[in-house]
Amino acid sequence: MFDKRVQSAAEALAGLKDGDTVMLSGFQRIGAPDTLIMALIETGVKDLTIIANGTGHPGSGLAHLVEAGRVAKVICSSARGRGSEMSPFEKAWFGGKIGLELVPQGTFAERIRAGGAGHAGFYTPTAVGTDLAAGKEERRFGDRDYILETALTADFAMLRAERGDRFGNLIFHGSQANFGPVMATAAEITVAEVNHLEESPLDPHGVHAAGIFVDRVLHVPGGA
Amino acid sequence: MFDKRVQSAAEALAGLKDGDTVMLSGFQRIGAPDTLIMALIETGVKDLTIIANGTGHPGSGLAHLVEAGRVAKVICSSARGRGSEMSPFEKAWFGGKIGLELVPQGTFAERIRAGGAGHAGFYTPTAVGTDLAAGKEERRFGDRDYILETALTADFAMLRAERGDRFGNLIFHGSQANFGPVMATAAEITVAEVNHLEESPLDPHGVHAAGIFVDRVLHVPGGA
Amino acid sequence: MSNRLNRNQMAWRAAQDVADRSYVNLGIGIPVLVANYIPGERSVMLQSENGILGIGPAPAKDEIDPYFVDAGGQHVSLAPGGMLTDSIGAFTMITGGHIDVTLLGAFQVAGNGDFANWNALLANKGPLVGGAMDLAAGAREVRLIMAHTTREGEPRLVGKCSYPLTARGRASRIYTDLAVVDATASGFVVREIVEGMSRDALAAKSGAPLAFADDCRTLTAPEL
Amino acid sequence: MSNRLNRNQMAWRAAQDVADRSYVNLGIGIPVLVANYIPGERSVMLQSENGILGIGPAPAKDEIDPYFVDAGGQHVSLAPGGMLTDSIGAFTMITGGHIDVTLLGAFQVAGNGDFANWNALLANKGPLVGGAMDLAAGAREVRLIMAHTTREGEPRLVGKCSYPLTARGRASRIYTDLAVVDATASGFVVREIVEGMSRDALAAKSGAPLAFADDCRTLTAPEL
Repeated sequence: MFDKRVQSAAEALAGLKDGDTVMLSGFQRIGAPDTLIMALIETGVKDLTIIANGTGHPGSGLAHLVEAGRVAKVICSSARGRGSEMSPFEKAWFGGKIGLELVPQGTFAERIRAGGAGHAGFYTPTAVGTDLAAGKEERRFGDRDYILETALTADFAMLRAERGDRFGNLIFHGSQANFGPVMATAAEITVAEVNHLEESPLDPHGVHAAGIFVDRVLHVPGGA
Repeated sequence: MFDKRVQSAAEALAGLKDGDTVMLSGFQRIGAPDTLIMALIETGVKDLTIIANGTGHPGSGLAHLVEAGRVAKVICSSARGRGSEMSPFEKAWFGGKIGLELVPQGTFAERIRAGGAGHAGFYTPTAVGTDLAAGKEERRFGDRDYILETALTADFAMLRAERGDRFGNLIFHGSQANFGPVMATAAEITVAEVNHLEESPLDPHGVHAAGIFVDRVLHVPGGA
Repeated sequence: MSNRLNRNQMAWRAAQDVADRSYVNLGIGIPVLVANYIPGERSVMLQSENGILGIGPAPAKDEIDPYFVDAGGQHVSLAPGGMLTDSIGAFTMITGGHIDVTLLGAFQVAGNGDFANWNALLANKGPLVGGAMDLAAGAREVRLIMAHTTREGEPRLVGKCSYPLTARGRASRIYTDLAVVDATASGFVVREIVEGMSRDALAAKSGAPLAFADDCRTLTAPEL
Repeated sequence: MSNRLNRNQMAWRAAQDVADRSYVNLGIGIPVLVANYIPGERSVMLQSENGILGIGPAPAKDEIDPYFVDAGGQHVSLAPGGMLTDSIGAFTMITGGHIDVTLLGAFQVAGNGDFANWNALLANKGPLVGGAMDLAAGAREVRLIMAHTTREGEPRLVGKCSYPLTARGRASRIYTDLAVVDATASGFVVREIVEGMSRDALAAKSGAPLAFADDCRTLTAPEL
C-alpha cells in the first residue's frame, strides 16, 4: 500500500548524511520547511550544500542552520540579509567560511527543473553579457545570444505544503508553492511537511505536486 | 477591462494567414479544438505548418484540414493512421505532398515549453543513438550522452479546455490538458474553445493555464 | 511441443516482477495486459504519458467519463491517489527517472540492451514514435515483452538490431513466449525457459549467443 | 530650483505609460508604488515572480492571508481573475516574453540600454540578484525608475555602467526625478524635462550625451 506518511521529523530525515546536497523550498519565508530544518540541525549533519532561493531570513530555520556552521555552500538567488546587521550567511561568507553560487532566480528554478526532468542543461537569454555568465558557454540561436545553464539535483528536497495525502500528493496555498513543486522532482528523496494531512486522496485535478515525486509526508500543523 | 471572450470562431481566428505555424492541442482526440479547426478550414488559409502530437484521427478536424490540402508540414510524434486504410496524412506524405518532422513525444512537449519560456534549446537523453538524433548535436555531460533539441514556437495555438473565464484562465478535465497548457505559452496568439465559459473568475488555485498566455476564449459547448 | 506462453501468460509473467509501491508505465499491446495480473497485495501506480498518474480498472460502460483515456486511447478510470497533469508533467516523470519500470513491446532486442520498437518500416504506414524513446531513455528500468521470433520464425533476440533503434543499451529484461532473458554487459543471459524446450532449441530461435544463468529455471504460467 | 519629482510623482509618471490590459511586473522600491497611480479606467494584471499573477490592493489588517506575499515580502491580496502558480510558472511568464512591461529600479543606465541594478558592491552585504536578470532579459519592455543622480550628485545616466550589468541593451525608457529619457540605438533621447531645469543643466547632471526629442515636453506630476 502506498503510505508515505512518517511519524516524526527524524523519520522524515532518515538517510541524510554529511556532505549531502539539500534543496529547501520557500520564498520570503512562505513555504519554508522550518520544522524539518530545525530537525536537520538536531541530527548534527554537516558540510551540506544548500539549494534555496535565499540564505535565510532572520530567525528562519535556514539562518539557524547556517549559523550552526553546517553549511559548506549555498546556491541561491539572494545572499543578502535584511536590515543593517549582517546575516549569519554574510558573516560566514565574508569570513571565508562558506561558499556561494549566485544564480538568477528564473535560471535557478529552471536548473532545478532540468534536474527533475532529466535534462542536462538549457540555453537561456538571462544573464547574457553579465558577471553571472562568467565561464558559461555563450551561443547564438537566431538573432539572440544565450548561455548554457546546467541541471541541479539533490540528495534531499524539503518542502512545506498546505495539504498532503498518503500517496504524497501535495496542494499549496497562496504564494506558498514557489520552489516546492519543482524541487520535489529533482531530489533522490523528497520530504514534505504539511499543515493538513488528509485521510482521503486530494482532488486529482487540483494536485500541484504529484505523489510520484514525494517520498515522505510529515504532519506539521501551523503556517506558512 | 480584461475580456478575452470572442463571439465567433471567425473572430477567434482573426489574423491567421497563409504560411502560419499553428499548434493544435489534443491527444487521442481528447482536448482537440475541432470547432476551431473546422472554422480554420473555412477561412481558406493554406501552407500551414502544424505542430500537433498526431496527424489527425479519422474524422477529426486535423484529418479534414490535411485532406483539404492546407498543410505544408506537420511536426508531431505520430504520423500513423488507424486501421488498414491510409490516413489523409499518409496519402499526402507518401505522395510527396506534405512535409514531416517526427519528434519523440516528450521532446515534442519540451521543445514547446522551451519556446514558451524563452529558452533556445535543451539537452535531453531521449533519442540519443537513434535515427531521430540525426543531424543533432550530441554532447556528454557527466557520464551520459545528450542531444540538443531546439525550441518550437507558433503564430497561433488552438486549444480545447473544459472551463474558461474572461481573463483567459483555463481549467482542463481528465486527460484533456495534455499539450494545451504548454502550447498556450508558445504562440503569438493563443485561442481556446471551452465547454463552459464562466461568468466569474475561475478558482485561482486550480487554474491549469494562466490567462496571461491566452488571448481569446470561445464558448463551444460539448465535449471532449 | 513446448509450453509456449500466450499473450496473457507473458503479461502474467512480467507482472510477477512488478514491485509493490512502484510507478509503472505500460506500453500498448501486450504490456497493458500486465495491469490485469499484478499480484493483488501489491500497490502499483500506473502512469500514462498523456497526463494520468494512477490509471484504475477499465470503467463499466455506464461509468465511462469520455475525458479519461490512456495513451492507447482506451477509456480508463482513475485509481485512488491518482492525479491528472499535462504532457509536461507526464514527461517530467518519464525523462526525469521517476518511473520505476516501463514495460514495452519491441520488434528486436540485442544482447547489450539496444532495442527497436518504434519503426517497423511498414509500407504505406507513417512513422509513429510517441513516447517510446522518452520512456526508453528515462525510465529507471526498461523491460520488454515480445514474441521470441517473428511469425516467420526469424529471431527477435539478435546480435544487432536491423530495425531503427529506440534506445541504446536500455533494455534490461525480456519476457518472451519461450523464456525470460536478461540483457547484460556480456550479452543475453537466460533466466527461465519454458518446459519442453531445450537450451539448444532456444538458442536456435535466437540470433545471438545465449548464456544460461546458473539458477536457470522453468518458465511457467497459470492457464490464462 | 527645478520642480524635481518625489518618489510618488516618479511612480505616477511611470504609471501613465502603463497600457490598458497589460501584464506588468513591478520591482521593489519606487516601482511597486506605480500600482497606486495606474489610471482607474485601465485594467492591469500585476505579476510577482514568486508565483502570483494578479496582485490586488494591500489587504486591510483583518483581511491578511499570511500565505499571500509578493516578491518584496509585502502582504498582498489577489485581484479578480488572478491565479497562483509556482516559480516555474512565474518565470515561464517572465523569460518567455509574456510580461508586457517590467518597471525596475537601477543604479546606472547607459544610453544604449545597458543597465545595472543588482549589485551595488556594498561592503558587508551579500549579493542579491533575485529575478532582476530574468525580468531584464525576458520582459517585452524594460523601463527604469531611478533618481537622475546619486546623493552625491554623480550621474546615473552614463556612457558605460561601472556597476555590474543586469542586462545589455534592454532598458528602453528611464523615469527620473528630472526627466523622462529613452535609451535608443543612438543614445539617450530626452522626452520630458521638469519645469525650471534647462537642457544644459540636465546635461550637466548626466554622464553621457543627451539628445532632445523634437517634441520634448515639460515633465509635470500632480502633488503626491
